[in-house]
Amino acid sequence: MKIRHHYCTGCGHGIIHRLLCEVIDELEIREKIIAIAPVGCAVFGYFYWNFDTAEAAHGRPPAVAAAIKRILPDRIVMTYQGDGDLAAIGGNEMLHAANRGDNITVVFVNNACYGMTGGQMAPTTVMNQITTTTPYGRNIEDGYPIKVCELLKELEGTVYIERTSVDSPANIIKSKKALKKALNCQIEGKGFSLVEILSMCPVGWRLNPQQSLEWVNKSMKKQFPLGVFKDRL
Amino acid sequence: MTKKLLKGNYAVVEGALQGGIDAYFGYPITPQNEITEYMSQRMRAEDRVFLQAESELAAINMVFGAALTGKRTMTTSSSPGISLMQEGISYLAGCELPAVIVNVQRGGPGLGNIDGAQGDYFQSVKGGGHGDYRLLTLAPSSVGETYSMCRDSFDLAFKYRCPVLILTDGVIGQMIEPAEVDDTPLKKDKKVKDYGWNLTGCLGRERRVVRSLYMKEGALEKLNLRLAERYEAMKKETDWEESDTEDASLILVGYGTSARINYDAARRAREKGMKVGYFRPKTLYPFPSERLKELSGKANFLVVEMSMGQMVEDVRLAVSKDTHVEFYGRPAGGIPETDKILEICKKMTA
Amino acid sequence: MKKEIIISGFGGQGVMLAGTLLCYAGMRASKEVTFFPSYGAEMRGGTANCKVIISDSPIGSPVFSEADILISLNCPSFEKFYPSVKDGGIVFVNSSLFSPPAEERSFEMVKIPANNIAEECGTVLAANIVMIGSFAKKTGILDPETILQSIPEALEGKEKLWDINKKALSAGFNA
Amino acid sequence: MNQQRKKHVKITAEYCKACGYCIKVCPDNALEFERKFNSSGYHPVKWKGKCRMCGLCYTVCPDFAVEIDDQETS
Repeated sequence: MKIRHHYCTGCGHGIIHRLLCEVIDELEIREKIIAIAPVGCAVFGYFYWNFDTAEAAHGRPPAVAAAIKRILPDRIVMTYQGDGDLAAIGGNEMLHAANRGDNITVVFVNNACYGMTGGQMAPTTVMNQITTTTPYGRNIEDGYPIKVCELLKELEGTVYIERTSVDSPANIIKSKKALKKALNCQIEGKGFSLVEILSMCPVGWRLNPQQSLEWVNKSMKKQFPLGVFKDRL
Repeated sequence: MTKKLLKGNYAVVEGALQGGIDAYFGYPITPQNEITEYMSQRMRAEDRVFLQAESELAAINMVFGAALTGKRTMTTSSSPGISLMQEGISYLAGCELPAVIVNVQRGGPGLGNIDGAQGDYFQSVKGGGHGDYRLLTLAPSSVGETYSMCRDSFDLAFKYRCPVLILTDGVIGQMIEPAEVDDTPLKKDKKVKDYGWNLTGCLGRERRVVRSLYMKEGALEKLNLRLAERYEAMKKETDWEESDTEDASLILVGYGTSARINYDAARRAREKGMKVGYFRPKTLYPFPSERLKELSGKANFLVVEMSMGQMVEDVRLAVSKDTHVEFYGRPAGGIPETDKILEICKKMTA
Repeated sequence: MKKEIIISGFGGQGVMLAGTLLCYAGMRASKEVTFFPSYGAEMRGGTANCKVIISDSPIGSPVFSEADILISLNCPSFEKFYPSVKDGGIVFVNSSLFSPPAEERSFEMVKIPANNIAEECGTVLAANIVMIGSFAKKTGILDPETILQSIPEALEGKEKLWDINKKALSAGFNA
Repeated sequence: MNQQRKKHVKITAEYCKACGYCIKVCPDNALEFERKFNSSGYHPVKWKGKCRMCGLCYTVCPDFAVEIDDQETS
């Protein structure tokens, strides 16, 4: 990848983009993948991806992807979504695509806040976390952080669900493996796969990049433990 | 062509199949449930894609996905469901994707009722969703026309790369009457065509991006100008039906079900010796304004709608200044009464 | 000729089938026809009704407020619709289930013990077709032979029911 | 081993946004911020030269700024 991207300093999207592109090349599926970009920071993902991509309305990528996959079952269909897109406004689409067992791959980037709009509370904002709309820290009145992997693993339709992070070289390598496994799950026709990746948003969190790595490790992982939640491969 | 007794909602399905539909997505809502039900049966029998979505929101976005691939796709709903779909319709317009949407109108606002109504005219032809876009809007007034418009709408959608809306209502959807249907066997085209804009995976070509977000200065304006050009070009699709307008001093104007009522009223008025004509727009966007303007020199107009007056505004905009345009309507499931129309005709032709 | 007909009863009495049968027969007789049902919530358990128009010239609205003919399979639907019957119209009532009091209004009332006749034919479910038989005889709008020929169309895929309905039609016609 | 010695860490200073992730993970202390700014106003990271070529800096870089180059170094 030879391009300067628009993401902020220390943002995890760049790492995840690179992992995805590496995996897609290694699996030799670049010419048959159709990706759906979310509304959120990664809406411009297609600036850096050299494969067919479409923007969907906020939250709707799983519905769009489900239709594409049903029409072109031999193509690889992937959505790339943030926590607002997937877990808030698009909660229903995510839930039902997973429940139908649509043979698509969802890359879910969880950075515990709304990055693009300036760091407001996300459904995955952790308890006591300060955001621009939880100035005193998220408390019970704001609701609890939503655990997507834990939720989806219970559904009959899901095949492979894993949560990883990109806060250390070891976890980055694990993330890459997880992405590869998820796309392979689709290639083999097994069914719905999702990889949730805990990612840094230093700007949204009002931390420096170093501190943000620390924060993923200390605060986010407590709320969102890493691991394979479902593997029916 | 064969004459077949057909329900309006079934005509949507048979017409769409004849028009080469590849994928249907929908969510049940009265009074169009027969479409979703019958689609599930016919589409699977014909080896095409059918999926009952989890909501109208999902349905229209599935249509968006199907349209991305360059396939012929459709969703159907009724008023409240169509409101929910407006977001997706705006995205279809912004991404220049072809799709067909059928609105079997019912009473509103809100949950309203399930009776046939015409309260969604503004929503259909003046926007509905956000942004500066138009829908090519067709208004059938019979079961046969529902069939043929659904059949032909896919070609129109692809011709203009825009969503086409078929605006019908509970009365036409639920009624049964003989309709002319094609005898030709259904076309089966499983091939993935390349139109130069659809996404199929970038094998053997440059990758493509379909989007409606344009942040670069002037880029979005360019898109809008391109769309506007297309909406202008659409005007050659303008279509209407008229009878007894030559010598008429009063012309009844209505679309869909209210046009059928006008048809009865105009005939009865003629029997009573009143010089009453009949005019029915078949396309609501583009609207047959020019023809109405021509007619307005000689006649006044009575617009009848199953609403409190929506299309009447377009008629008023179309006609010459000194033309008298009256309105009679009944909203939310009320059926305009022929006697009442005749009463107004009498006053206006006196 | 243009006849506006209401067929009414409660859900399950075959009101819609009776209406579509008239349409098929009307079409077979080269007449213009429309059918408009009540639908939705009313379909399940409540009253059901449909409006049928048979005409020699093109039909405008399939919906009308005054009927020439009412075919009423039960009492509640009779009470609901008889006020909309035109003067000089005809009302068919299922006298197995109810017997309306004499009315001052000037429409003709034809009383048919449809349930009893249908039961004799083999199933009470055919009461609707018995009424159609009576309708054919009384009004002469449609030839009973034409209606008979239309039964397989109206009951497409339900071959088992053809004979019993044909029997019910004849029984209603001859009642 | 000979081949490895030929590799070098190439940093595209213009892409670097100075998050410092690579410096944090480097086991050989082989990276540091430059004093000068790049055109975006960041102090980009510089490779000091000697390291075991583990590639962790490439792994963690979010900005596509680090490459492990196979070309021989002078």
